[in-house]
Amino acid sequence: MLTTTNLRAWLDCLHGRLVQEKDQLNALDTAIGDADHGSNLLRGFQKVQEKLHDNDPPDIPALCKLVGMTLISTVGGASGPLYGTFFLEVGKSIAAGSTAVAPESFATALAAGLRGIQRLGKAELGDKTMVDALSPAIDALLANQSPATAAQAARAGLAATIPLVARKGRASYLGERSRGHADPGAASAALLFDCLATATPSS
Amino acid sequence: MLTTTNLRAWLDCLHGRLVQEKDQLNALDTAIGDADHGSNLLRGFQKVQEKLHDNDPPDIPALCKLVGMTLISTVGGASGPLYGTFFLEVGKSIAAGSTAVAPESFATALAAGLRGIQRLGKAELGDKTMVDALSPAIDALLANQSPATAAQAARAGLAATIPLVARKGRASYLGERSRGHADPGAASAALLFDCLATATPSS
Amino acid sequence: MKALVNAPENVVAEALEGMALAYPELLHVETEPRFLRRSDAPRRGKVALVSGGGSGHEPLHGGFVGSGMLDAACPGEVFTSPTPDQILAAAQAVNGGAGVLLIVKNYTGDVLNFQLAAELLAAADIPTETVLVDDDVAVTDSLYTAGRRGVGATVLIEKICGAAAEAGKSLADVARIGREVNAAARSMGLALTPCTNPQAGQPSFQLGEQEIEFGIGIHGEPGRSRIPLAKADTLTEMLLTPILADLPFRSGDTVLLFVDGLGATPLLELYIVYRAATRIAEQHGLRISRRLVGSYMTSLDMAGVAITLLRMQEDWLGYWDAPVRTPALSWGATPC
Amino acid sequence: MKALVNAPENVVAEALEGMALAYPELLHVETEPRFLRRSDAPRRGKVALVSGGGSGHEPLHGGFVGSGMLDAACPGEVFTSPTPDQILAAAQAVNGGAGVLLIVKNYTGDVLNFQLAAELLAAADIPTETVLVDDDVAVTDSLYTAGRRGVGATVLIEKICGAAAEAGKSLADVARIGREVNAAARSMGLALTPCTNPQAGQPSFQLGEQEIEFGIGIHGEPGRSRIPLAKADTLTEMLLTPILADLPFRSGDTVLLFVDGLGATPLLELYIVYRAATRIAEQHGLRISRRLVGSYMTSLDMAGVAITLLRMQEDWLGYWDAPVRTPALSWGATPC
Ligand SMILES: Nc1ncnc2c1ncn2[C@@H]1O[C@H](COP(=O)(O)OP(=O)(O)O)[C@@H](O)[C@H]1O
Ligand SMILES: Nc1ncnc2c1ncn2[C@@H]1O[C@H](COP(=O)(O)OP(=O)(O)O)[C@@H](O)[C@H]1O
Ligand SMILES: [Mg+2]
Ligand SMILES: [Mg+2]
Ligand SMILES: [Mg+2]
Ligand SMILES: [Mg+2]
Repeated sequence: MLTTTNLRAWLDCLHGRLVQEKDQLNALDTAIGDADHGSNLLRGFQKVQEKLHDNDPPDIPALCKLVGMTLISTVGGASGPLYGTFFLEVGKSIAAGSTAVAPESFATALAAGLRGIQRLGKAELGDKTMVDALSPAIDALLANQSPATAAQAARAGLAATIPLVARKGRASYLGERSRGHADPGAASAALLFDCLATATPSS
Repeated sequence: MLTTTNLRAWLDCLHGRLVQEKDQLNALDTAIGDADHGSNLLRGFQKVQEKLHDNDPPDIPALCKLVGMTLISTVGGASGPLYGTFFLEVGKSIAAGSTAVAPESFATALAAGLRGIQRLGKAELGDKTMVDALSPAIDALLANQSPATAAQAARAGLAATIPLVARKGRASYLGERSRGHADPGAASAALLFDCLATATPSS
Repeated sequence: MKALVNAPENVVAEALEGMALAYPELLHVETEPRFLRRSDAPRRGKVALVSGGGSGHEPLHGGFVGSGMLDAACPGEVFTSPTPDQILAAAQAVNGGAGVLLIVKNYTGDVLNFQLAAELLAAADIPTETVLVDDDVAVTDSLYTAGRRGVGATVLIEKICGAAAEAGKSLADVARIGREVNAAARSMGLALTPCTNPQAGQPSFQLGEQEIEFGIGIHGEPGRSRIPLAKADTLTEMLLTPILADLPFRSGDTVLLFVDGLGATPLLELYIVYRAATRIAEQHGLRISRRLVGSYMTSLDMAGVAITLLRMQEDWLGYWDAPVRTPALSWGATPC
Repeated sequence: MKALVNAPENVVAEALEGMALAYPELLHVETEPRFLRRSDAPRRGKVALVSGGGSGHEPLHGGFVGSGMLDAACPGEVFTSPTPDQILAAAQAVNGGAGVLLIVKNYTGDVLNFQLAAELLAAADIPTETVLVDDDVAVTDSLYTAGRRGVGATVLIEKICGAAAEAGKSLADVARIGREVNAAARSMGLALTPCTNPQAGQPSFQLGEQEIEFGIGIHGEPGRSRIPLAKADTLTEMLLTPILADLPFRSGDTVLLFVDGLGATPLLELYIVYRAATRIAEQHGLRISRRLVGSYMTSLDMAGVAITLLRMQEDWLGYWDAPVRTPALSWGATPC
């Protein structure tokens, strides 16, 4: 079972990793974008921490909604609405009042989150976006694999973005010149699953 | 005797040397000024060449006037009016109609030119300006020494500007920081006497 | 990275405070959420114009807030689009009952955030239209990409739509004019130097002493290609060639020529490029009836230039000439 | 050195051609000798304002030619003062019978060339007055030096004297006002980067990543000292301290605060400096009643900032607010 406490640990981990890896994400975004992806996400998840300091959402859907709304209203850029929508949709897929969910339900909820991202951003697998890391990781969870395995799948997805030509987002302006660089959004998505593995009980 | 032909040779030499040493004069002016002294003088003496291609001043005063007027109307900066006035005053000191002058009269005329520079620019010896090279060179000629000796005196005057703090012109803004650099105007004045030595018969 | 800043994370907040102090009569700066608005907004019965985008492009957009142009601007962090709540709050604050036009540059971040804001505005029953700006011919337009970027045309659309709104045009009309201007405008830019986002602290790319980035955007992203430095006339021609090829500019067309500095470009150089551009335009039989030369849509400290050519329509001339009073564009009856 | 130029020796000529093409209604460019003039000059009975100086400081001075400001400007080569024949021809072309005011920045080259021109004007029986601008507190003023440089106050004098002339003041009065404004203004600047005179092709000095030149002029000459980079607030205070110390600014004084970019400074940074400057000025009890923020007197591609503080007099407020229509400054009844 995944509890509200696990999810808060997930968010704590993510915040910590973003503090550490902000510059690295910015550097990835410098190569094929505008050098702000790390700063954007840190600003958002920092605000999430502040909100959670003052608020104690009663259940998982409320927690996810708080995260989603906070990201949308503080991140900006492409990643703000995308990750924000992700958390909003995850929250909507979990029954109101739940303070714990089974891993399978959580995997289903994450899949709904990914659909939200794709509805909004119209990216397909292989377009060199966060979708390329999120999608294989969520597939792993849907196939009942462990969060650690999902995290590995996300890393593999991230690595697979390197040879691709970007077709969505700012990197797409570079055309062929976007080849040879990892996608920053895929890198932050990999962090998301690293932290999910850290924060959830190894079943 | 110094003839109109000698003076034209003087101007030809000066033009040639400025073509070669423009960048060097600009570099001196970069250190303690605004990097244009070489370009300024070359623009002026280039124009003098063009004017002399189309005009043949009948005598030395007319030649000097043409040079002075041309420098004033094409050089700009501090050096344009100063060198321009120099040539105007030299011309005024030589009797109309002269196509040759004795070395002593020419020295006296150059001294009048220097007085013109000092009247306009108010620089004294030791202020780290062109005066520091012009003055000892003209003194040498007044003392009946050869143009080659005068050129050496100008070079010595130029070298003597290096340790000085500038008190006139743009370099004076630097205060103590102007020490340790040769004055660009003194460097161009040294060229003037190098060429005088080249262009006049060694008596 | 050398810049006149205090803490990188406070750059936008402090600059906005500075703007509020510098233009007390013209505009107000709101901080929670962050937007700038005309001091006399809302204007009853006038369509309200709201734009916004990442900061670092000054004077765009905040410098175009004022009578005859934008009613509000929403600045995001440096090179980061604003958030929906900023846009919502700005639109609500300046809506004068005639609806709100959102002017959005075509970058995924801007598009998504303005889209979410538009949904919130619809939920709040505020009539809203969006003009999407995508004039940059450096980018291949395709169904399978993010499409062309919005660049210089943005300034022209904000001026022309601003005047149309001031003249009492309806929301539908102002939006239509904005889309027509966008469709008639093409742009292309190049960079001599990278820029440095103060939050990243590193130049956005490295360029040799004889290299330039060609087909550059306005966020420090590398351009389409790296080419050797060339004479201003040659580079101007290289910028104008794809622009002229992309839209059927025809001999006899009346155009507005906009030469834009990217932030660190001396005005002296912009005039040299402007001169070259007029010659090329005239060789193509174009009649330059209006012009804009200066640094209006910048990329922080990037040196470089972008050219926008707008095929003018008769009624746009009047909108262009109409009075405007903003920090960055200001004139009475005719522009100077 | 990377710049958008063709041949270094043609920079000024081509930029002037560009300006003429960009502002056909506002100004004319004459080439032999070289000067810019208001297209409607000479104005009968109005004192004519003529200024000039080296090029590379754009928009100064050519960008201030137009109604309400200069009647003519004489651009020299880059960083080289114009020649007397340019100044003479310009003054003769715009003299409307009420005499000519020469506005001269205190640099030896400018002083000497304008002085020779003034002698020629006197010989031509044109009543002439000269205002010498020397507001730069970075330079020690002494009988034994060239004295203080003319910097930011130049722009303010050109605007205020321009309005006074437009209001029909006599030559003596306009000159007096100009001298009073100069006496009430103090400036100081710093550079984050050198600039490159296209004719020299090399940066004017070398600066490390954490160094700045303090007390800089506008010709790329090194400043008074080299100091470590610091926060914008600290640097602003370092600029304002000698300014405030030099003139007896008193609590309650009404001032105009001018924050000037040196050519490559992002507007974002200028607003941050403006914010810091207002705080310091207010701590000293000064009331900022007018302001100017932007790049108005530049040094080619130099990054940096200069601050000018002018202790305002009651009647100067009206002259400052008076309509102006030039390429670089343009407003109707009140500035924006
Ligand atoms: N249409 C899209 N669909 C999914 N992800 C996208 C899309 N566009 C961009 N992204 C992701 O967003 C990342 C960039 O985020 P960020 O740098 O924060 O925003 P911006 O590009 O606006 O600066 C990209 O690396 C990519 O993974
Ligand atoms: N008041 C003065 N009297 C004599 N010479 C001067 C004076 N001011 C400047 N100079 C000379 O002029 C030289 C600079 O000339 P130049 O670079 O052409 O003019 P600018 O300083 O206007 O750029 C200086 O090196 C100095 O020798
Ligand atoms: Mg980014
Ligand atoms: Mg010089
Ligand atoms: Mg961004
Ligand atoms: Mg000079």
